Amino acid sequence: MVQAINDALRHEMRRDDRVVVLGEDVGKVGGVFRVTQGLWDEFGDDRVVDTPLSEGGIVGAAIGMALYGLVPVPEIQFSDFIYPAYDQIVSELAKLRWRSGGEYPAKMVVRTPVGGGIRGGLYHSQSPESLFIHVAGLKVVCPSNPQDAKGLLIASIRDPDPVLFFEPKRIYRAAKGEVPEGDHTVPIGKAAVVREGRHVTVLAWGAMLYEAVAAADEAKKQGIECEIVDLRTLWPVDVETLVASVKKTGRMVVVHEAPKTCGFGAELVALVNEKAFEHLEAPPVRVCGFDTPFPYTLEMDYLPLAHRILPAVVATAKY
Amino acid sequence: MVQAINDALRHEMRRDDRVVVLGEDVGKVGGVFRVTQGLWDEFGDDRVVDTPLSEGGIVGAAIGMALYGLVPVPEIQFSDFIYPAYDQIVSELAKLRWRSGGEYPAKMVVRTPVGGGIRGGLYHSQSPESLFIHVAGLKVVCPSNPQDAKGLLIASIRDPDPVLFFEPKRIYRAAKGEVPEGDHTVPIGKAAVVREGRHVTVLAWGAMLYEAVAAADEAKKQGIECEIVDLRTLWPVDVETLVASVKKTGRMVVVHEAPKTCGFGAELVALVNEKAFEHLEAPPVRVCGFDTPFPYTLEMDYLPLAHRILPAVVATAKY
Amino acid sequence: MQPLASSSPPLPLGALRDDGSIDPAHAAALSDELAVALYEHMVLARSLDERLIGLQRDGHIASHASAVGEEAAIVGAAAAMHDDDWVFPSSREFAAALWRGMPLAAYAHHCFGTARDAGKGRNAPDPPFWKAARVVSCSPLVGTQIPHAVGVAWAARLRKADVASLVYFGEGATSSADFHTGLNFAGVTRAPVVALCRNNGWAISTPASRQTASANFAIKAVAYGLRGVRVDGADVVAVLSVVRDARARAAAGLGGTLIEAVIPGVERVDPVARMRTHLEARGSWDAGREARLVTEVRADVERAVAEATGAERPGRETLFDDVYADRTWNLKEQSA
Amino acid sequence: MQPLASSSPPLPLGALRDDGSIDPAHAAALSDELAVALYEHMVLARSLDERLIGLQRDGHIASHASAVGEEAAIVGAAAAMHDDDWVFPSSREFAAALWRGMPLAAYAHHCFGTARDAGKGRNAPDPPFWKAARVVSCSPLVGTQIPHAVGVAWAARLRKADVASLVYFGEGATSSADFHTGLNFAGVTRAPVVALCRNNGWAISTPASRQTASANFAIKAVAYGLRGVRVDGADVVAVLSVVRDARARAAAGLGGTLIEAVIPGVERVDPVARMRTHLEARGSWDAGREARLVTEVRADVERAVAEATGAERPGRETLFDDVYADRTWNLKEQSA
Ligand SMILES: Cc1ncc(C[n+]2csc(CCOP(=O)(O)OP(=O)(O)O)c2C)c(N)n1
Ligand SMILES: Cc1ncc(C[n+]2csc(CCOP(=O)(O)OP(=O)(O)O)c2C)c(N)n1
Ligand SMILES: [Mg+2]
Ligand SMILES: [Mg+2]
Repeated sequence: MVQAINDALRHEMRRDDRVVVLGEDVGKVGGVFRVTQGLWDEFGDDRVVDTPLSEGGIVGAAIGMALYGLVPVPEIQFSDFIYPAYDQIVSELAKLRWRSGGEYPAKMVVRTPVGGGIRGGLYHSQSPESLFIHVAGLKVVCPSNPQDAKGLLIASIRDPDPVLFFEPKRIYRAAKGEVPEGDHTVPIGKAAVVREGRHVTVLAWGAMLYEAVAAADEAKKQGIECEIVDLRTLWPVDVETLVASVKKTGRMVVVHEAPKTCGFGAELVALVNEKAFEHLEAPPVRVCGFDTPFPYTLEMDYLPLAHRILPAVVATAKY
Repeated sequence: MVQAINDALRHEMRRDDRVVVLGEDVGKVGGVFRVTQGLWDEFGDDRVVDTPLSEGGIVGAAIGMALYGLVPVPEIQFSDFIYPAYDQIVSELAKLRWRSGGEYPAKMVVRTPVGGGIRGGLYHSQSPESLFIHVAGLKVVCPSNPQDAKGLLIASIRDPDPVLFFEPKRIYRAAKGEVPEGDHTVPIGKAAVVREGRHVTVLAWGAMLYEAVAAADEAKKQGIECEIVDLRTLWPVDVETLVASVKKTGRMVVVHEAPKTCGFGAELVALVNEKAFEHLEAPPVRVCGFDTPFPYTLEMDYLPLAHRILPAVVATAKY
Repeated sequence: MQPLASSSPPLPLGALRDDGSIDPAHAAALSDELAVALYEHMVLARSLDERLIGLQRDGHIASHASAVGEEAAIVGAAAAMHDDDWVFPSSREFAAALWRGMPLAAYAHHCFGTARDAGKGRNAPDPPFWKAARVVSCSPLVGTQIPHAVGVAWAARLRKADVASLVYFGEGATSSADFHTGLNFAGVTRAPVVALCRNNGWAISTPASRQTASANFAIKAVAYGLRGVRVDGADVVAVLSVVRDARARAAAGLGGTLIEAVIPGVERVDPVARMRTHLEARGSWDAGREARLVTEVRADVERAVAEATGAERPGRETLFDDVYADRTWNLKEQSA
Repeated sequence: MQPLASSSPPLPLGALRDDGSIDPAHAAALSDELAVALYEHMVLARSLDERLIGLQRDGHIASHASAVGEEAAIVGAAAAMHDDDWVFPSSREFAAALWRGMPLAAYAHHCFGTARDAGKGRNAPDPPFWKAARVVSCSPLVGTQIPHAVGVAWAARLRKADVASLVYFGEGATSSADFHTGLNFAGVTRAPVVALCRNNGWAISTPASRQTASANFAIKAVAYGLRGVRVDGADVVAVLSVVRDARARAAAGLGGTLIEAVIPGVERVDPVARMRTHLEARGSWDAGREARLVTEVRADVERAVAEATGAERPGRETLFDDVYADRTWNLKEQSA
């Protein structure tokens, strides 16, 4: 997936010289995960910029660049470090188009690695997506495979609105797959039904998609057919696809790494209530991170892995 | 309500000399809403401190004070200005007890005016509660009347955990009622059933409680009896009371000022699904702020006032 | 406590002398025409300000960030910038927007939040914005606009355009995180930015002495490798001169400047009266012109206020526009 | 570009001379015993560090923030503080915790995240904390601990206790919002804080020259009305002396100090070897003692590592403790 994201950045930077990459250590070394590797060599100091150590400054300055007409793609080194930029993102970036009556949109794509699974502990593992989905004016994307990563990133860069692009770091290298060469976009706002099934809809994204698939494989052995939806875009979520699926199955399980309470899963449950209440044959279930900080040693107990998803799927199917 | 909060602060500051108030303009002038008026005169410069203009600094320094053993009660002048302190609140304050294995808890109460209704526009009207409820380690309180304001604030100051205390500024002066003198606490984590009813449970808090009541009065004329629950503590929410109510009525409407998507209403709907699914006779409905920033001129169109709650209640009751 | 760095003179620079003459070091580029224009604009700003204070007191507008006594700092700086430059106001700089061409009526529509406001009535009054003149939409959040101004200037530098940015803020804003991160980025990128700190001595009720323990505000430039300058903020000619100089240095690639405009307060020095004294000393002004100006300005202000007072409110459906470039499905549902 | 403020000497202060002797200005309070203890502790830190680098490389621990070459700055500063003082580490200061009495094994349990770790295995390695010695639990987030240290010191001052705090951070942290807000609060409150900036020239791959355009890091003190001092960060005696001085001034109500400890890097100057040269010149050290120390330290490190390697993991149910003082209903449900 690292390569696919790198491809997408390079492709867009070649196509459009307004696209600039900035962040901590994104230059010569190519970022701590090497996602921007080689870009500095090709595009130089003016378009691939190592910044001072301030996430607020990175996003704040990028807003200015965007106002001027550039298309900044700032990187936040880990999404756990996005909070110093939270004010600039929610108070400024998200609201600029609206408060200026459409006259001062600030378009950028904030890329940041998300999620657990690399033994990072409290501060290198978080999944803060719902903290941005709640804020009107932002789009939020999270790919689960290299092809989508490339296509969604290119689409995000071309989209007129600010996009938060969460990259599931657990599968940065693990997720493999063919990536189309050259121009390739995946539309923002469209989920993918990665497996059809009759009994339970399972909603997931990013690294947890693979856990959902693993759980579904097990469930299948018990005769339970899961329909797995990879949301891909978290906001605006593809409500049609997910509602259609729940209408078909009557049952839903949503999986995410972030803590359960006020996580995006709650919104998905509420949406399904609003749009498919009569079709629900079982209570929607959330399989999530616990309502605790993210642990170091007990990381694999914390994550909603297949072994936790499976019983939820089975119970929901049998309800 | 301003007076009740002032009472509570004064009471606790007299009782416990570790309690200190700090923030922008909280001293001699007593804050922009005069909530801390007179405290500086009574307790002096060392316990009622005007700080430099930095919310991050206020909370960050207060964390240090709390580590030392004081009980800081920082004020954030408007909750719209809490984002510069977001990193200190979510990354530090909320996680200190946990990450230190219980050895370094940092106890404080962050007070801040919340909500719309004073013609404040985008940046003097927001309701960011769900952005804190999602973060494990914080308690979140929002009173709807002077008596609760006093009792909950005293309880918050004595509670061992960090509390975000949201004060609905629209009713700072409007909300009246007897306030017990002297020591008076209202337990954290307990909702109040402010009106019993058979047909629909209406969940609300803060300033919107009055809108819920007004809508319920109208609904009554149509023969619909609402059970109104004032949550008072948003987190940990009084799940027993609200689930018991929904089990009784089979129907629920939740009202809040914050934008609908990923607001606390979503969590409440999801919780009720988990705990009272079989009792639900109608889809839970959310009557909320829109998924836009908070407007100036159209403020009263934005807020989920009684005229928007009423049709939701009626439709839910008749479902 | 701290000795001053030599780049930051302890006493603010001034240009206007008590007798109305100008220190020759600053006189060079001030034509009669510009001198009169600066004065007229300050009179307009004052008149409008007083009217808005009244409208706010009577509840016709929700709030107003008065700039009485600060007109010289605001107008002088605005006048020093070029047409292609960008201006980032904090809350008190409506006069800068007007100087750059925002019509009076447009500002009135903004204050009243009418349908004809450029911001579609979404913002509480102040600061206004005016796209045609690159006066940017800023929030009332203290300090957040500083990195934006730096980002614009940086982008201009990367694009090799002769464009600078001017950002205004109060001395309270120097305590904000964004002041620090913004100016630190400015130092590192050598972005052509002029950061104008209006030190009026107060942040609401908090005195400058509780805002920071630094010797003054200009000296904070040292922390970012920027130039720091103190100027008399009630002296429009000095501000004009200092900002022009800062802009020229920035454009020449010499980096940004943090300017502390020290505002004595209108009870101590009225910057408008002071400039009138200068115009009189210069022979460009007399009682007749003054009378005409005052009448004209009042009439202009009343016309603008009248226009906005009666104007239509934005329609409810406008709420849902501009959250995104296109309405998302949830906004379509909610707008129904 | 900026001239230096006079409080911040352009060249870092040093105490140890090339011949192993000490500049008499700094020699006064360094007993033989303390000199040896400092050296022994640096040797321990180095040895442990190298072991942890290996453990990290082999995947036994998830990460390790090495302090090789920075021992003098870390240990010297820790040694200058009093027992009642508080210490806030950034990522590289395990040696400060050990100096203050954290047992080696406790640190090993921390790195391995065992059930016997004071943090119950919740944190990735570094920084460790040790409550008994007021070494505080800090996150690896760059800069966030600075206002905490200021808050502790401020509280102590309000309580009229003779307690100061020492906060460590790298030069990269000076760009953070918390550096600014923290030190600005320190200036205003005259909190007795010693802010020790280890300038090792790099923040990951970013050189100090891209971190800021200021002349140096100590000079940033000027922006906060604090004293700024540069010291040779490979000279444990100089660091000790400067931090002691800063602590004394802070305790006397003279306010905080920002100290820039300039780290040349171990390839240029090895602070451990340098101190050994001093001990030898002083006549307090010889080959025999060196050999014994090395053997002893290795054995201690191995014992600690062995103890932690085999230790139990924390039980799953411990996850749900300490989120709050008491488990809330949702945590009770989730722990079931
Ligand atoms: C982040 C933030 N915190 C608090 C406020 C509330 N507030 C509005 S103006 C003000 C004082 C600003 O003082 P200063 O920067 O000196 O500007 P001045 O008003 O003197 O022009 C404060 C605290 C705000 N708008 N934004
Ligand atoms: C807020 C935040 N942003 C980014 C990081 C990632 N990060 C970890 S260490 C580091 C560099 C720190 O440099 P410096 O402050 O000089 O300390 P040093 O590592 O040199 O000791 C960065 C960017 C972080 N931990 N926290
Ligand atoms: Mg001011
Ligand atoms: Mg460094």
